[in-house]
Amino acid sequence: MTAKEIIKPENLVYTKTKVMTDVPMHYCPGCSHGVIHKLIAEAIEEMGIQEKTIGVAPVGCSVFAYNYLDVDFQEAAHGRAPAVATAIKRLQPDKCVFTYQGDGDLAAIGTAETIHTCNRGENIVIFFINNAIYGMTGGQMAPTTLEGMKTSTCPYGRNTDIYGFPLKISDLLAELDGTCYVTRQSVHKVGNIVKAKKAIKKALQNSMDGKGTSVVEFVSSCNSGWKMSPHKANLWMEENMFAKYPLGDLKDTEKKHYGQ
Amino acid sequence: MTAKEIIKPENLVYTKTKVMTDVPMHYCPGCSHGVIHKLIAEAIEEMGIQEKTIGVAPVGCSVFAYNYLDVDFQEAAHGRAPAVATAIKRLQPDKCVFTYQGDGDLAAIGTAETIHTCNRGENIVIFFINNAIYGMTGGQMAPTTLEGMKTSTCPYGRNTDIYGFPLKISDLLAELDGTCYVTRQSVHKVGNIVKAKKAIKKALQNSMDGKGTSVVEFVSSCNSGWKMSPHKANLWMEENMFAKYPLGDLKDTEKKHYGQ
Amino acid sequence: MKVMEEIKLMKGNEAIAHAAIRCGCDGYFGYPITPQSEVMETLMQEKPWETTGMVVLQAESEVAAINMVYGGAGCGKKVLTSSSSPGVSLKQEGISYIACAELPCLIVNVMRGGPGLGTIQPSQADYFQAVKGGGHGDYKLIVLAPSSVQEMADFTVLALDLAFKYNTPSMLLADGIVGQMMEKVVLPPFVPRRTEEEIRQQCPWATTGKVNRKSNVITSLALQAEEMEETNLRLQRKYAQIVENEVRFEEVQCDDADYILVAFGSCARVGEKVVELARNEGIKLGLLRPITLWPFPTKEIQRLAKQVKGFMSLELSAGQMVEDVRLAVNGTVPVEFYGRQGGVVPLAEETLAALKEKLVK
Amino acid sequence: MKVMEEIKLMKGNEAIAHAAIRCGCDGYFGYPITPQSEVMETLMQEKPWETTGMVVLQAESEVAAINMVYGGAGCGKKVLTSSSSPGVSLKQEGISYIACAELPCLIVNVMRGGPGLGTIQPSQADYFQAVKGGGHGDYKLIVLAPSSVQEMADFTVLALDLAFKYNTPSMLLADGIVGQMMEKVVLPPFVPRRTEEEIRQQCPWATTGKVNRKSNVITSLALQAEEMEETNLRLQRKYAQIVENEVRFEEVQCDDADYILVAFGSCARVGEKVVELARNEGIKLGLLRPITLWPFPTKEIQRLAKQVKGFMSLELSAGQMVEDVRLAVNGTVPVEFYGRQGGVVPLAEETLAALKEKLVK
Amino acid sequence: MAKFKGTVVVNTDCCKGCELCIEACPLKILGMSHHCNSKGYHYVELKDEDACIGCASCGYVCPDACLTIYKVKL
Amino acid sequence: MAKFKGTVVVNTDCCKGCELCIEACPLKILGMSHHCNSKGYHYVELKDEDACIGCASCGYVCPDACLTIYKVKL
Amino acid sequence: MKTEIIIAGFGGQGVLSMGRILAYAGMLQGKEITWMPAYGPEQRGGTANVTVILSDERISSPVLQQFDIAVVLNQPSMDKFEPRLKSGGILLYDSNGMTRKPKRKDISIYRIDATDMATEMNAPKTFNMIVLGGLLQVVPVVEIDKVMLGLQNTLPERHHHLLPANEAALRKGMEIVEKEE
Amino acid sequence: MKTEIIIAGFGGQGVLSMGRILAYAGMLQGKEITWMPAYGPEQRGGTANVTVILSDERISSPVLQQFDIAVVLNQPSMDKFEPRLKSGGILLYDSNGMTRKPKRKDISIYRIDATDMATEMNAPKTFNMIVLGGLLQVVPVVEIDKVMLGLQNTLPERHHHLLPANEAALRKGMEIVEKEE
Ligand SMILES: Cc1ncc(C[n+]2csc(CCOP(=O)(O)OP(=O)(O)O)c2C)c(N)n1
Ligand SMILES: Cc1ncc(C[n+]2csc(CCOP(=O)(O)OP(=O)(O)O)c2C)c(N)n1
Ligand code: SF4
Ligand code: SF4
Ligand code: SF4
Ligand code: SF4
Ligand code: SF4
Ligand code: SF4
Ligand SMILES: [Mg+2]
Ligand SMILES: [Mg+2]
Repeated sequence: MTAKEIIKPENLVYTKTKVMTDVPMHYCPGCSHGVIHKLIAEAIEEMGIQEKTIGVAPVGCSVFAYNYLDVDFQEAAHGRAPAVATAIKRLQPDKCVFTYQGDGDLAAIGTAETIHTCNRGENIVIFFINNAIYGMTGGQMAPTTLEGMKTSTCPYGRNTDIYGFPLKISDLLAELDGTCYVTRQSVHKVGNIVKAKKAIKKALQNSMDGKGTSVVEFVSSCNSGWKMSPHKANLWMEENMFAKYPLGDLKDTEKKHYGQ
Repeated sequence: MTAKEIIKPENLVYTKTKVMTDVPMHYCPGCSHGVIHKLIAEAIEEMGIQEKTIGVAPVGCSVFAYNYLDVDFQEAAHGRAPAVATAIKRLQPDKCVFTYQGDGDLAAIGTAETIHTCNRGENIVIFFINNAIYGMTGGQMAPTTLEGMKTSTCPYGRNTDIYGFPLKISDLLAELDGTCYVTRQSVHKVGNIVKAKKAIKKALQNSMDGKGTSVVEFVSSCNSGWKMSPHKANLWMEENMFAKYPLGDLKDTEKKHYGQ
Repeated sequence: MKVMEEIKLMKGNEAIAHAAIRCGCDGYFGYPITPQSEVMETLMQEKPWETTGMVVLQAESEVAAINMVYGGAGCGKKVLTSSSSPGVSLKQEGISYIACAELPCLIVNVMRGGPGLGTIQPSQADYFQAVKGGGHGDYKLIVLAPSSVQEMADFTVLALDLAFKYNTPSMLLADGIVGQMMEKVVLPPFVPRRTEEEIRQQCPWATTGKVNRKSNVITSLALQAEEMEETNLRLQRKYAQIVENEVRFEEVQCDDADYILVAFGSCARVGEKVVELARNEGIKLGLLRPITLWPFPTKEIQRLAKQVKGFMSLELSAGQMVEDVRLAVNGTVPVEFYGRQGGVVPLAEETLAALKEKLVK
Repeated sequence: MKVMEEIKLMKGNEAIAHAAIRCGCDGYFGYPITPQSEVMETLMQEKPWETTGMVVLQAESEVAAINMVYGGAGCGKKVLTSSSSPGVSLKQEGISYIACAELPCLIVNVMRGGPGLGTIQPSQADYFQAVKGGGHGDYKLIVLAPSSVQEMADFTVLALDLAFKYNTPSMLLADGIVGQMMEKVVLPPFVPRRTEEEIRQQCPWATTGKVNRKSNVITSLALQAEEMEETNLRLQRKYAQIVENEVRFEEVQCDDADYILVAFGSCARVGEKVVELARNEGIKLGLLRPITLWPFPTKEIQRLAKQVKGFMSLELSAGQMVEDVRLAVNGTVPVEFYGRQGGVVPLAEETLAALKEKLVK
Repeated sequence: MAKFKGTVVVNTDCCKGCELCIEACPLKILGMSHHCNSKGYHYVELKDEDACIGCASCGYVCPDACLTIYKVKL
Repeated sequence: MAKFKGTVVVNTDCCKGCELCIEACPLKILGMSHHCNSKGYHYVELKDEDACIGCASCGYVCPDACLTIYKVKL
Repeated sequence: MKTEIIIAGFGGQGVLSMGRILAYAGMLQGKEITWMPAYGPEQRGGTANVTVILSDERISSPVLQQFDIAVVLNQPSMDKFEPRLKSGGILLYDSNGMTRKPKRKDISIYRIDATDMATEMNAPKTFNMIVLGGLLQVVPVVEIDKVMLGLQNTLPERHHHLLPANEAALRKGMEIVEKEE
Repeated sequence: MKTEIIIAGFGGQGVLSMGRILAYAGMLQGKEITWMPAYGPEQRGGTANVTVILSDERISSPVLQQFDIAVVLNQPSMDKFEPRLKSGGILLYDSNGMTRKPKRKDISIYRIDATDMATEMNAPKTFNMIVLGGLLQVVPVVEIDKVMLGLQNTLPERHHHLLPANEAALRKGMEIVEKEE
């Protein structure tokens, strides 16, 4: 059987979802952002909520998310996406509203907005791309940078005595009464990708159902910032990032007695 | 024995410490701020660290703390005291540096500074006066305002669906790797006052010893904001505030296996 | 009796809140600060979410509040925030974003004495910040300066109308006097909030959900300089139009004036009294009160400059608007300044004395 | 060969970092943002805490960074921060506090195209923010505009010296070109950091611990308006002194000029080329380059205005400094403007064409 | 158990009449004066000079540090 | 166990040659082309047409959504 | 006609609300009015004052240097505002807690022992209404029935049972005010 | 003498560092220099370019409209900078991946197949040194030994073993550059 014979609409098993535009993405080769974009787009398509979804892009590498995800979008100032999303959702409660934020955006400059949005239990989803670095600006230290990890602003490795500790912000968010679902996922392998998509869908559904704030953290790689090949970056991530940021649900209010 | 006979230096058991100035305080009658000021001043005097102590005052009712506590002081912008203190301590590591902050200052506008200062483990002390309200500006809702509690911006009572939940920020701070000591105290009764002073001293000692960040929360009353007499406010606090903000140590790195 | 019922006695800050509810605002986002906390307090007291459906939210900070305004305005909603000087400084990044994304909204600054934490007493020393641009980049706000409680109400409505007319943020630049003072006020009529359908029609650019159209994007970013220059040129064209159409001012006894006092907001109230006092002494003084601080009544000043012997700007500052008066007069007659700072309000008597010393020689 | 060794090739941003270490800075506090992240990166690479003892800290935000600068400066330490346009907008509240508390420090703004998120390309559209006051209240920064990598180094030292001379914050207003460009530079000599004893002497007001003196307080608050007015009057007196003493500018072929181009920073580099081109065509053009944007070389412009037929301000903006040129010229000769926006840099050729069209008729 | 006798000196100028010391006194021997100080506050007085045991409870709780307590062992 | 045959269509214009799909393919049958696309990237190719089982692993992991996978049950 | 009034005392004496009632009554009478408080964190003690202007014409500045009438309810207010009365102006004061009498000779001075009366009437909250009664007895800048109408309009329904006590206080104030010298 | 040079290609081709080496060598030769990159988030692909000016006198604008020399290493750069060469200027390009040849007749055009040569030499990292060699062969704006001295001064010690390979690449570039037409 030749390729030609196989390539028929009825045999299609995987292709780009329509909720993604045809604009080529500006990300570096192998960047996790692309995979996460795809998953969010697929979830939106599968849930049939493209018309009622409004995204909020951060300042960070994913600043142009609106060019790739074909839903209405607002581009927020650095760190303020949760505040922007709060207003969008409060003023249009029937919409499905999410933010998409990097670790610098969400866990450094945007700490106050993140915490208070979660504490108010805004019915939005926060997609949190934790690549342990400031990708956009050329690889500076992020709050989530691992101990000993080298970045352009800790070129000799993060020394916790000087720069403080890797911040597990999702753990803090899980403590807040306003969050209903806090989970940590990754997208470096097929199995993880499948799980991550489930988490995304659940989170979006929570927003529609008014259950409170959902936070989906993606432990991600930034091969450019880490100065590794994409594949090496994935391996390094598995070995080092997962130890500090273990995958799995941190909170799910549907499950009783979680984490007690 | 007449009063005159008793009033002699050698019979003195209690008086204003010299680390407090003679300037009359601007606080409302019965405000907790005054008692806490006294305790900090007494601790500084007893520890003999007046010459090396630098305080950072917030924006809030205690903005004028520097008029009453006779140590060097900086008055920080609203919410930024921890950032100010960070620089003071890093640039003068031999000094004992503390911030004095209200719940609006520390847990609303200053959330990011508070969390990151604690996460960096700056060797400072944060005195956190949690009176569940914005006293200075006339009694608006604070992040720590209790559910159902009335303030000028939730005149029908804090509805958590709209305004979010009382934020137990000290619990979050205790989770951070940079804090060494997080405790919750009150100053409404003699017994509590004695305990509170111990906590203050321990925290100041930690700053000198470079153990990391110490946070001393004072569950306090704001009788003006709460619209009660000072005494009623204390009773209300005992009944309502302590349930949400129970007194005691949340973290003390000297104790092993704390809170696990 | 009908009319009587409509007249109310209230503070300027309260008037803003009532006017916002009545003109169909969709949302308010703010953070307490003296001397304007009554705006949010009144809204919370009125709880419009139970009547008109307006959302009122106390944000965690001024930064959060202005970015909530961005989010709400991006949905085509009628939204506002209010603060006072230090809080407005914190909003500067957000304001720059809003201006660049061309979102309509209202920012209220009830100014207090600065710099720094300063005092809570009235000031006008944020004039430069408001009209020259406290945030980064070339942008302008439509800046209205109310001088009475009535205008606090009226200009809330007007500022929002102008914001939507030009898709641009507007600002009410008030001060502690107009904010805290009570006067009679006739509140604007109730206008229902726009429906989602109406918003989709009036604001086709808004993020209302991608239904039967391309997706809408609210952004102020352009990596390419050329693209960003296009954005800037579009903004500048819009600003030129606003300068053309929207200058507003009030004149008191300017017709026969030999000298003109220029003053806005609460200072203009003092200015009126100065005119009375001066005229009593036979000095032909007039008052020009810019209502729009940007666009500034440059042409009117140029016109008056041909007739008068000099101008004096009266401000609660070290002299800021006086620069715009000078730019307008462009050297043809003397332009002097008198002001008080840090929360002190000049009295009519001392102002007249200054006028005589500096100008009427 | 000695001299050769001292000449280095580096970016303007790197030059700031090296100069800061060498002139004995005690602390740097910043947050990454293009096009100036190399300032902090260079400092981190150099790790001066192991050599001079200088503290370098990446803050959680620009707001935190400027307040760390407040804290450090309040201790009498030599501290600086750097950022670019959106980040500098966020610092406005902090800057206003620092100015009011009269603390010496340096704020670097390597401007990029705005408003909003804008572009990372060079711009000068934060001129108003820097010289008129982006924060609230009446305050001024000493604003220096470097136009070469050498000046990035030199003015870092100078700006800090002036800051300490007047106890006031100063600003380096650079842009993406001077920040990113590499040129030859001779770095300033190493100066040791001041000892605690020296700081106690030179900055008796600093919070160095209450030893044998009254307690020191750094604050910008005064509840009473009268007290706050006193603070303001003190500031204004200081500013008057700075205007008197610290105006700096450079002139290129102004002596016989018929027309003057006014341009600062990287635009002045373009301006130099315009002068060349114009002179080639027989147009007697000179260049006035304000080095201090505040205090502005008003007097020099007034002097030149008596000699020339007109001025043109050349800026990477929609026209901001041109207002200060107009205020100086005060109507005596025409003042025109040419500029590009949003990150686009005007070319010498197009600038000359504009000059000919607008001025040389 | 040793008996003590104490007394309290009130800085009437800085007292704000908050009554917290009155509540804190185990013997309930403090009370408000009918007079006002220059700030318009009624200030506190030791109503029963003889009963005071100098326990300083009043002093501890006073927010304005108005109270000085002396005691002697009887 | 049913056998599948699949194939992969590469959008060579958008491929950035990150090689993640190459790593993800259980059969290791993807590889880099010697050619570059207009952006200067070497792009990916299905090196062994016959071996592909259409499992779509490559598609899932591709960050740039360049891969379309078809498969038939044999 | 324009009347420029300052009312000043301690925070908690009801200074602002007294001014407000006056202004509201003026409004009901069809006058132009401004009510301008010296605002601030009053709840933290200190002094409070409010400038009320009642006029038949448009009012220019709400902030004044000099006043037609000063109602002063504590010593600091007496010290501050006695000198700022216009010649021929009216000073009304409560003697309670005052350490010195007014000094000026070119003004009319009235005393009202409102603190004592309020204690006597066992209605400390009506203190400011007693003072207002005294003021209106001396200068009837607004009509008493407008004051009562104003109270009725502005007091929440649930407090309407307090209206008679307030009226009584007003009347009592009118009775007990005394001209000095 | 002033030489205004643009070097342009894909991010990753070593465009900026090639410019830097050139500038550094110029500096060692006592020239005035500016090195001005089109900066931005280069790491995320796209094109990169840098303007290098070498001059005997003070340099005015570091940002130029027209150039004496253009080194273009991909098609977009060719499209962008060929038109901006001064008449009589020099264009040097690598043919790899180019879809069209330069069109102008009033300039001198040189080709260097540096991509192929780098692959052949099994030293892809020296690509830009090959190009630089070609450039210096065509126009000796700086001396080769200054380039090598520059490399030595700027490369960290631990990379000094790479110096010979770089020199070889430089020399190879000088060999293989070809004038077109
Ligand atoms: C107010 C402000 N500060 C700083 C910046 C510069 N900046 C842009 S993106 C970024 C951080 C990006 O890191 P992260 O959020 O982790 O996203 P990533 O790029 O890693 O996906 C910063 C600091 C900015 N644009 N605005
Ligand atoms: C930037 C800024 N925002 C707001 C304010 C106004 N403000 C002053 S104090 C305060 C809150 C005080 O509450 P809290 O911190 O709880 O202290 P408390 O007065 O209760 O002791 C606010 C919002 C300000 N001064 N600056
Ligand atoms: S810099 Fe990092 S996060 Fe940004 S696009 Fe590249 S790989 Fe992705
Ligand atoms: S308002 Fe509250 S916190 Fe402030 S001084 Fe009064 S009682 Fe204390
Ligand atoms: S010292 Fe003790 S007994 Fe005496 S008055 Fe005070 S509390 Fe009462
Ligand atoms: S506690 Fe202090 S302020 Fe309060 S009544 Fe007693 S002495 Fe006075
Ligand atoms: S579909 Fe599966 S087998 Fe085929 S190339 Fe992709 S990963 Fe390999
Ligand atoms: S994963 Fe996608 S972008 Fe990467 S090499 Fe494969 S097809 Fe190309
Ligand atoms: Mg990141
Ligand atoms: Mg509080």
